[in-house]
Amino acid sequence: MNEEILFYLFSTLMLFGGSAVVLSRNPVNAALYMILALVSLAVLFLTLDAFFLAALQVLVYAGAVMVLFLFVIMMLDVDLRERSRPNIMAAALGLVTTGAVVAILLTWVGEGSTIRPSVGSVPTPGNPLAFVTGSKAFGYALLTKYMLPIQVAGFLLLVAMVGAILLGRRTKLKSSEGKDGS
Amino acid sequence: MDVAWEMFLLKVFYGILALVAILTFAAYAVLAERKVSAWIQGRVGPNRTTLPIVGDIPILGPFLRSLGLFQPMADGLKFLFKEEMCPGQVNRFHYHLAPILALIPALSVLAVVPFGQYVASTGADPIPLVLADLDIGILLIFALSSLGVYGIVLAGWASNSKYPFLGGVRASAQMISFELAMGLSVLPVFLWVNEPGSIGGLNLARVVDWQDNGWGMIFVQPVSALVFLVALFAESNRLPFDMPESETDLVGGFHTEYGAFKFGLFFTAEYAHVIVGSAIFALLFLGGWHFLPGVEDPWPIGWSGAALSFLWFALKTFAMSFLFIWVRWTLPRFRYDQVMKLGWGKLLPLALGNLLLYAVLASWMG
Amino acid sequence: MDGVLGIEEYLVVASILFCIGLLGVILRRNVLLILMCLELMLNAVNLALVAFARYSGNMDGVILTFFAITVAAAEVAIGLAILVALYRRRKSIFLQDLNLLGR
Amino acid sequence: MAKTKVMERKPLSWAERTYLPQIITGLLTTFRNLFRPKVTLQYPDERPRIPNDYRGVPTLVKDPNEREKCVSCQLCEFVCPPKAIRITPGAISTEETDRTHVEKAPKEFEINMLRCIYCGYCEEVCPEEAIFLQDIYSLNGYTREQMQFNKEKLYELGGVLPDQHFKWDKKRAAAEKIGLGSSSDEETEEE
Repeated sequence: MNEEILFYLFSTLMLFGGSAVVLSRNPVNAALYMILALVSLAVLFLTLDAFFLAALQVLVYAGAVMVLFLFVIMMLDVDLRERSRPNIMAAALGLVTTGAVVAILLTWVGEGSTIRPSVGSVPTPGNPLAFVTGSKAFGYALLTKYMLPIQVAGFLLLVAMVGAILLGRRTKLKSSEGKDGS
Repeated sequence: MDVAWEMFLLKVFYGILALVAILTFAAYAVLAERKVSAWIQGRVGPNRTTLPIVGDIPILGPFLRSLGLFQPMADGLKFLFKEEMCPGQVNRFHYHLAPILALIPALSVLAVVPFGQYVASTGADPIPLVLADLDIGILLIFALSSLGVYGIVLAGWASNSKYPFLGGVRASAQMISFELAMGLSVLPVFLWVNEPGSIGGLNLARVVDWQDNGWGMIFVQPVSALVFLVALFAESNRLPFDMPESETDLVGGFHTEYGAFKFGLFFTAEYAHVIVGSAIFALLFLGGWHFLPGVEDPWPIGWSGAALSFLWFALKTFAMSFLFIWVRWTLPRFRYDQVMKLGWGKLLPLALGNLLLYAVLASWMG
Repeated sequence: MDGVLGIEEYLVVASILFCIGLLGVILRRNVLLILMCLELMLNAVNLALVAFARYSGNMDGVILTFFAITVAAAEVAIGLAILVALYRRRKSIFLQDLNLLGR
Repeated sequence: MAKTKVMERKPLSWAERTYLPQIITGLLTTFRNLFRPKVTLQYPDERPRIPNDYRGVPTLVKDPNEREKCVSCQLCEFVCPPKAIRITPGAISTEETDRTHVEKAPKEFEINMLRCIYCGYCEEVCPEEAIFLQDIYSLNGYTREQMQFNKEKLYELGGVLPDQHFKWDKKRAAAEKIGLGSSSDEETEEE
């Protein structure tokens, strides 16, 4: 009952936020609507009993990624409004496709409605990778079945950090041509 | 259904109670800030405001007046009744949105902060007093408090004026820089608390339970406590790191263009951050509501014990808030590049090394 | 709290969000906004993954979402760094100004 | 040429580079300050002690017999650096029999307190000791006109200065000795 209300409320908010991102002329507005969409998505995660992920979503996406976006928008403080008109053909085609996909999906709704399996809060020794609300299963899964992926993800983050620092450097690497700009 | 409805109403009631409490604490934190700064500088501080009836009680009234205890009410009324100014150059919608966005995360963090324990007479395990006893407590706190920066960034941007803008940009950069160190400094604590075989999780109350002998986590992990404290100062934009509003180089920083009630909201948010931050530090490192080191908790069974444990915890929180204020009136402000260098160059490696050390220690001790 | 909500509701919402993101990528000319719309699409997929995980009672989808969030954070950091570098060179972040061929 | 001694800054020790000992000593200093006596004066309730030679608002004073001392010589007007003083000279009316032996008294004496810089030159230069800088330190008003002090206001502020000269009596005595009776012209160096 409560979950249903939450679901409809926040999925509406999320879709509204998403469309506003696409439609807004001002990038700062777009970033704000994006935050709205991301936080609403976190609430949808909550309705799915994925509490850890919801917190992570807010922390990483809404808290860090969007701050980065806002930081860059402010740093490149230029007139970021769109100047050229969007491609009408592409827009029409996209809208038609979107409408078709949504229509197809909507015909499915309610048919053979899936019942949610009930979940515990801590993983059982028998099935340690079952879906649970507690965060212990996360650690368990990450350090057993997903040991390699998490190492790769860590390495990826390191590479991303090095890459971002290199790309963000103001000075040119080749110093033989003398200084240009600052 | 009826029981569920009652539970819901009870939760709403507790939530409102907590909000009222935190807003009062924030108002009195402002008073504490003014009084402590005055005493440190050899001044007297606010001692003029008085109430008609309470202030007229022979000895008590003047004493309360000299402590400035009525000042927060006057300040609040002033913020309420001042004219709402809106400068002409601002981006109106965002300008009005920003203070609200700044206050909401600061207050909503409160939901997962435990503030005491209730021991039932049946001899069951003590129940932590908390609005939402979540498994992901500390993560949610980090998540929500990281949203607080949007208020500042938005205020800086919407003011459409150069100093607030610089303040906003600084706030966003500082937030990203110190959040990492903060998260890493808390990890060893949870590593230590969640020994194998335990339920596991990021619950704050469990950290407090672990410290039930009264010895705070700060004795076990002093480096974590230090890094967390420094990051806390940076995240709540308090003085050695108050880059977003460093009044000597940025006028008023992000709230230069704000006045009246909107400024009041920013102000309240800052002090709510300070109090919640102190509470979290007290929970994680100072043993929460547990009594002195080596002394068994003297709290009696039942609600009186719960109240006492809350008072003891509040005392610790206020002591931490006093530290915040004390540091503010002692240390000079860092330069902006120094803040960044400290965040990325010193705190982050320190927190990483600390995490590694405790990970090795934990695995070595089994 | 047995679900009245079926998995289809979540999937519909996720796919609508995905389509919105896709439309944004197609229509917008601003690289910043295109990045944002990409994030929207990623998030739609995340929602679907979590819904699948919840309804199958399996942790895998959630873990995958966790990795998706990690990768997205890395992607945004790199993307924005490229964007800033690009802006320094071209003084513009609009796609039509970045097009070197066929001008 | 003075020899400059170049001081080498000592490299910071490891403990100093962590800032922590310095922060802790700083904190201790401020903590000690918390309990020091307060130095603030509760101003409207407590008043500061004014030193005797305090230079406050310039005022005109009367002698112990409640008589005007100023003879409108205009020296103060001349010496006043910001030109705050304006004197309209006038004769003493013949009704005041006890000092008709003095030829002049100010008809109007104005000090613009907004211009006055409290330098005290007027007091220093006054040959009759008629103008004094008194200990009034919180002077205020609502309009510019209110800060333009005329003769009545200046006498009201100045009041009677209990000096022991009794100048007019001496002058009258001197005049009577010569036999001039009431009006005297040349007897001015009686100080």
